[in-house]
Amino acid sequence: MTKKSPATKNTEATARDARQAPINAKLGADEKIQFYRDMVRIRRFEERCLRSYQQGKIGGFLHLYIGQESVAVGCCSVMGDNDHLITAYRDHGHALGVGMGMNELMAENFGKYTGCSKGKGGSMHYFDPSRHYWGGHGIVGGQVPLGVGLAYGLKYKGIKGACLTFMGDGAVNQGAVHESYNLAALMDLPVVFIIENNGYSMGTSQELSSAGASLAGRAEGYGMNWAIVENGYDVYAVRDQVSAALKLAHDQSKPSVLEIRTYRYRGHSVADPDSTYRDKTEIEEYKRTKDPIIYYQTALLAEGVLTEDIIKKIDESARAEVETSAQFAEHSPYPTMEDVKKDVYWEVDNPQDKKSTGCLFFD
Amino acid sequence: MTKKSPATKNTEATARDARQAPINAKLGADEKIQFYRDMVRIRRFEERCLRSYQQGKIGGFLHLYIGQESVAVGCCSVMGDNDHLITAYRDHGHALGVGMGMNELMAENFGKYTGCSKGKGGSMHYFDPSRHYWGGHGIVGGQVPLGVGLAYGLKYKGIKGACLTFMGDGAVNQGAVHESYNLAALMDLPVVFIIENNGYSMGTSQELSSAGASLAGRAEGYGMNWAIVENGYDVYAVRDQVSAALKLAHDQSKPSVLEIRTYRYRGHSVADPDSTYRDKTEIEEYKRTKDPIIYYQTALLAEGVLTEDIIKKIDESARAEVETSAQFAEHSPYPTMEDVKKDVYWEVDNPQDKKSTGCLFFD
Amino acid sequence: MPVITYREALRAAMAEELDRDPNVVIMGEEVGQFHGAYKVTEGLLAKYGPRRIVDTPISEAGFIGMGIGGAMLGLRPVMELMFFSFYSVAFDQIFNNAANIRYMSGGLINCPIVIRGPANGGTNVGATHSHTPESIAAYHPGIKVVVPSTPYDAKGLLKSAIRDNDPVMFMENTLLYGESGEVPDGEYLVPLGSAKVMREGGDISIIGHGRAIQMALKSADLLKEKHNLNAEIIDLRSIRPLDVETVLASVRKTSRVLLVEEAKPFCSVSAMLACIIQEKAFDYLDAPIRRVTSVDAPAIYSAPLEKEQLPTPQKIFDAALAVLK
Amino acid sequence: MPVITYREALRAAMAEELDRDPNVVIMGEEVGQFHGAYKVTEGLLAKYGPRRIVDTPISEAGFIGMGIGGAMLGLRPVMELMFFSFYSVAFDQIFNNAANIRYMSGGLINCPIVIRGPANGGTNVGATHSHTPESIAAYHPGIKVVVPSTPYDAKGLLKSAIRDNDPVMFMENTLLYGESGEVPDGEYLVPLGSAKVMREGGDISIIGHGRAIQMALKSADLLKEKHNLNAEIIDLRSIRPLDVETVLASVRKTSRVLLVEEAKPFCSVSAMLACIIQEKAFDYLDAPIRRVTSVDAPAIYSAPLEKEQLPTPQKIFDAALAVLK
Ligand SMILES: Cc1ncc(C[n+]2csc(CCOP(=O)(O)OP(=O)(O)O)c2C)c(N)n1
Ligand SMILES: Cc1ncc(C[n+]2csc(CCOP(=O)(O)OP(=O)(O)O)c2C)c(N)n1
Ligand SMILES: [Mg+2]
Ligand SMILES: [Mg+2]
Repeated sequence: MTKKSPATKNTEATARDARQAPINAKLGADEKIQFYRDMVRIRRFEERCLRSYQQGKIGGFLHLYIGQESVAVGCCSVMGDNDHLITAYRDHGHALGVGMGMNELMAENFGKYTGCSKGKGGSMHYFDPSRHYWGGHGIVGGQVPLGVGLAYGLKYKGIKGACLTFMGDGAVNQGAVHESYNLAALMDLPVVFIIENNGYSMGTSQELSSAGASLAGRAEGYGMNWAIVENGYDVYAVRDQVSAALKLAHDQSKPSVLEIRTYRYRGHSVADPDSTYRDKTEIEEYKRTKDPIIYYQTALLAEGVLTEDIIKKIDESARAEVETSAQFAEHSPYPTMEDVKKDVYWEVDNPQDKKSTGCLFFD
Repeated sequence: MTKKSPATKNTEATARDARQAPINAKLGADEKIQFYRDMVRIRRFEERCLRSYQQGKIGGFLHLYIGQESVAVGCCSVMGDNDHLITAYRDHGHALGVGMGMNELMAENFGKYTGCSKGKGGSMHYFDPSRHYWGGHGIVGGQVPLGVGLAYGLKYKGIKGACLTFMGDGAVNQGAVHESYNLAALMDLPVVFIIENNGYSMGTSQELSSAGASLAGRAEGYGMNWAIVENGYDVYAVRDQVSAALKLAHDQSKPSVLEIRTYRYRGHSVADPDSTYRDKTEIEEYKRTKDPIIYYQTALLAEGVLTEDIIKKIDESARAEVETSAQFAEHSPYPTMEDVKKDVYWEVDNPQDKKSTGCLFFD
Repeated sequence: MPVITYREALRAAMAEELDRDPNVVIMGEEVGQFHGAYKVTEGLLAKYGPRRIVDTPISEAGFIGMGIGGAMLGLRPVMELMFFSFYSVAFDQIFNNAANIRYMSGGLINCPIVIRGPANGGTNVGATHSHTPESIAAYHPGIKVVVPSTPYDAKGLLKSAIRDNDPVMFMENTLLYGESGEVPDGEYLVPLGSAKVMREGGDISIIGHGRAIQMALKSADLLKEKHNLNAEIIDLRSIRPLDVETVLASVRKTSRVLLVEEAKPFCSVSAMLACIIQEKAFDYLDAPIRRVTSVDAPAIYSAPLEKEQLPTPQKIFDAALAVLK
Repeated sequence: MPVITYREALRAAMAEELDRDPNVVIMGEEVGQFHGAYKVTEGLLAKYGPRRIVDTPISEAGFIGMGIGGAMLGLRPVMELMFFSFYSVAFDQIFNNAANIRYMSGGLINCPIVIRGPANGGTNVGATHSHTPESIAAYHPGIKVVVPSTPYDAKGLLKSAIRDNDPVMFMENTLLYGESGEVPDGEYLVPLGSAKVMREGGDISIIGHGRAIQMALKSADLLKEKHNLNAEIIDLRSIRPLDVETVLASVRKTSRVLLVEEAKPFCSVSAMLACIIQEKAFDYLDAPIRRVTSVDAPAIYSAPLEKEQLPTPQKIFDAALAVLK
């Protein structure tokens, strides 16, 4: 019996300066600033959500994305017209990344009828199929087969697109993920599995939840390509690797696994204590050296793309946008009791096309 | 993004003559003959089951093990006093391997009260905890977490034993298997996952069901040791590798995955047609060159351990034993309607220790 | 009218819908090359090719979830569970994703998927393979549950299910696959949610679904023969939507009710029916509603016992007499 | 008597049983280092160490199955599902393995496992996290289902469940974790299968379980206050075994029945109770049995609506009056 050497990580691509990668080299200043703006918007949105939560305007779970902004923005920025996205419950960043509006997102968190899901899904369950955004899913790992299905659907319909299927570092240990890997590899489906490895699943570190040398490396057991983006705080690096994975999906209809190393600053959800499993200094150190916004800001300042003035304007406008969304949410109506029974069955919502008879609801 | 080279198979151990392996070198003639006898007994038992099925004495599913005898016998022969075993529905070989009697097995298949499970489990659900035999399980992959739990229990109790946890080549794609791998590796549990790779899951070949270079190789993603027994028809080879895996479990409390290449001669279950997915010549070729009984017989004849006379006697006595078991089953009583509601709750079966009140059964 | 088997009726429904709608795909373990474990999909691969008829590995959570994802994008996957019992490993995908995706998205998404397969006991395969989870599936708002008991209904209901824009659990019966019945050649649909009066009668309403209805019809013969009693037999055909009106109309007529089904008794469909009937037709009832279900234990393997564990014509006959006493 | 919370009562039960029996282990996601998502297991890791208090990865099928395997070998695992809703991914392990292993082995094996966690709505976490699957669990013979509604019962029932030799689903409620009540210091057990008359009354029986009982008690106050009506409130405490006798005794006394529960209405526990009551106490009933359940839709996220989707004292009050009309 042989013990194979631990899977070696692929650092080749990430080692070179991602800014020089073709996908980034061709960027104009406006686009670069847009990525910066998008990250700032996510950050400010999240901070405002936290405040609303503390004010009792938002309840239940609130899983903040602060610290991970470069991942969502980097990934979404390379999505083409036919690409799709699905993720877990830490879904605010991706929603803003695909262009959903803050109003509908904040209103959703408030449980208002003007929310993207009419206040029925909440923070964990954002949806916007028109933007190819398929949720927002609360059951850990449960969205992954759906992502494979979206990729399947694209391929079936002959559309040259792919589905970015996000999961956390804790999610990789769910059975559904393994089944999805095998299906995608077996059927050559255009899916990019993206593991947002922020080091922890709730209070459990990666090493306490996952055996093996790396999370992405498990792809090898299915003959899938894989890579690790060590510096997931660098939006350029994320773009570089994700676009390569998308190309593989588009051109060869091949799935792959991308592990993006990142970090969350807040507790698992805002109500969680954050003291049992990591040191405050760990957080401070990350913030200081790898904060995705500061890192990118510094880079863009050096590139001469950003100026202090633009930075200030972006921040101000993000704050204003966020504030508007909170007002919008605040002044929006709740769903009504009649709404509770809507959106359960398509048929009931579309009585003109109703085919079935009999009783669909009970009491 | 790097595509890693396909996992290389470990053929080192299997390449050398397994007969010389310490575990085999020390065997006496009696023991060697016993393995032969056990394989023959399984074969004859299975053939008799088939006949009983055709006579309408056995119904439902009957998954024959013919062709795979070297696996169960090889594995069971190296189990120590504290080792345990759990398998799927193709479970006759393992049951005989751990020493369960033909009478109780045949009676179980007939649905008789004298069966090992009182006629309640049937062919797929044999049990004998006294022999550390934990089933016989019908849901593909479902037994694998239980095997991990048995290993966990052994470790918890400080018993130096392991659990051989069998599954088929189709089962590896179930989520429960992946979760089990991770748990076992993470917690250093003494379990040996044994994939009996007979090339097909029902009518689906390995290549149509499983992505990746090898089934066992997936273990690597969890940092587990693994190996492939290419010549699973050779009981010596099976013993050699399984005992190494057991040693790892016993001495270091480490799990491992062993893929044993084998072949089934009959359809998936006896009622299945066997014509849509493989060629008769494939079966004939295997029988001719790799039949585990003939292969071992030839080896033992060459070793001078077996003689034609002994072979004949073994066969006769196996046939007699099988016949007796069929008679036993035939003349045993069925369970009664009262039995239907027994063995549902421990408490109901042990009224002297019953603690709960209220109604447990309904109508 | 042509006489075909329940199996052929299902196959014809799939073939017609495959012809009609390019978004229909058939998916599951062994549905293609192997022709289906119970041969329901036999010949479809040859006719429609591997793009439409898709063999999957043994990964129910994975491939059912994949079907749901495809359905979200507009496909109409018809997923075979080799045994409906195997829903146990895909439970989360079915009852969190398929059932809730429309609701949680505020109506932005719908999920036109059919999950079909045999859900019955009586085939000597033991507890793990003999689940009858109509009640469990129908518990979940967002899900529809259909149980055909004749070839005619099998075809008409499956076609309706495939065209339905909501997720439909379509529960068949291995013991009915070989049963024959009249099925018209041309296209027809049986709407979900309409029960069928299989036999009219004024003395007692015997209501149920699935193969238990075949048992009930036999017991009705016995009741007529031995006691000149006329039982009205109602096949629900669909559990959700449920044809409460047809049920209540019969109850108002007969005032005596016996419910039959193959499932276990606790919180089963017949329990729900009893609850509805006593609430909506309280004043019409002349006697307690009784039930014949499976004997409350995991499905036993032993063939003769398993037969007795399930509803039988004799048990239904006896229970009917008890209701009428 | 000391007053402690429901959460503390659960913790005390576990601690006492950990002390008493070396085969008891606590297992689940975040139960150790993180002190449990809802802090039920807080402090246990420090006291009992990682051999007895085991953190698991997010692999419910895997670790629940592991617990079942351990139980087969004689351990008494107490498994936490962070939300009981996550049973959906472990469904097969629970309802095929834990439920059936004794039966399929002809009684050779038993499975003394407890699976516990909160099973309730009302916490603003949406449909996927708000399942109340008492009926689904209890449908399965081989399984026991317990639902404590007070700190006293939480402790006494959990201790009984841990000592029970059969698999017990122990369904808690996050909204009750912080509720306080009197709990004696010393050891006591509440047997599974005994309902509790929470309040005596002769006008109507209001029967249910879980947090709905707290709502019912409030509605009883209203009934008394506004109409001088005396409702008898019965907390089932245990769904399987079910204390049918206590239920029927109350029904025979009041002749009017209202059933309450947090689950959805279709094939739920109250449906089963209605079925049993109409059968066994038909002649005592003066009016149809009615129910108050959750509104029949997936759990809505929006907080004010979710509150109204669940049973409320007002709804129970109104329904009681309807029964009494
Ligand atoms: C099946 C299931 N089990 C457990 C949970 C509870 N839970 C929610 S998030 C989470 C941690 C997931 O961590 P990870 O995948 O790393 O994602 P992150 O929160 O770090 O983004 C857990 C245990 C759940 N929602 N679903
Ligand atoms: C969850 C589940 N899905 C499907 C089946 C039906 N089924 C039984 S055996 C089998 C093939 C398994 O093949 P493999 O694991 O290779 O074992 P083998 O039969 O070759 O021993 C299938 C699909 C099942 N029993 N359980
Ligand atoms: Mg994480
Ligand atoms: Mg196989």
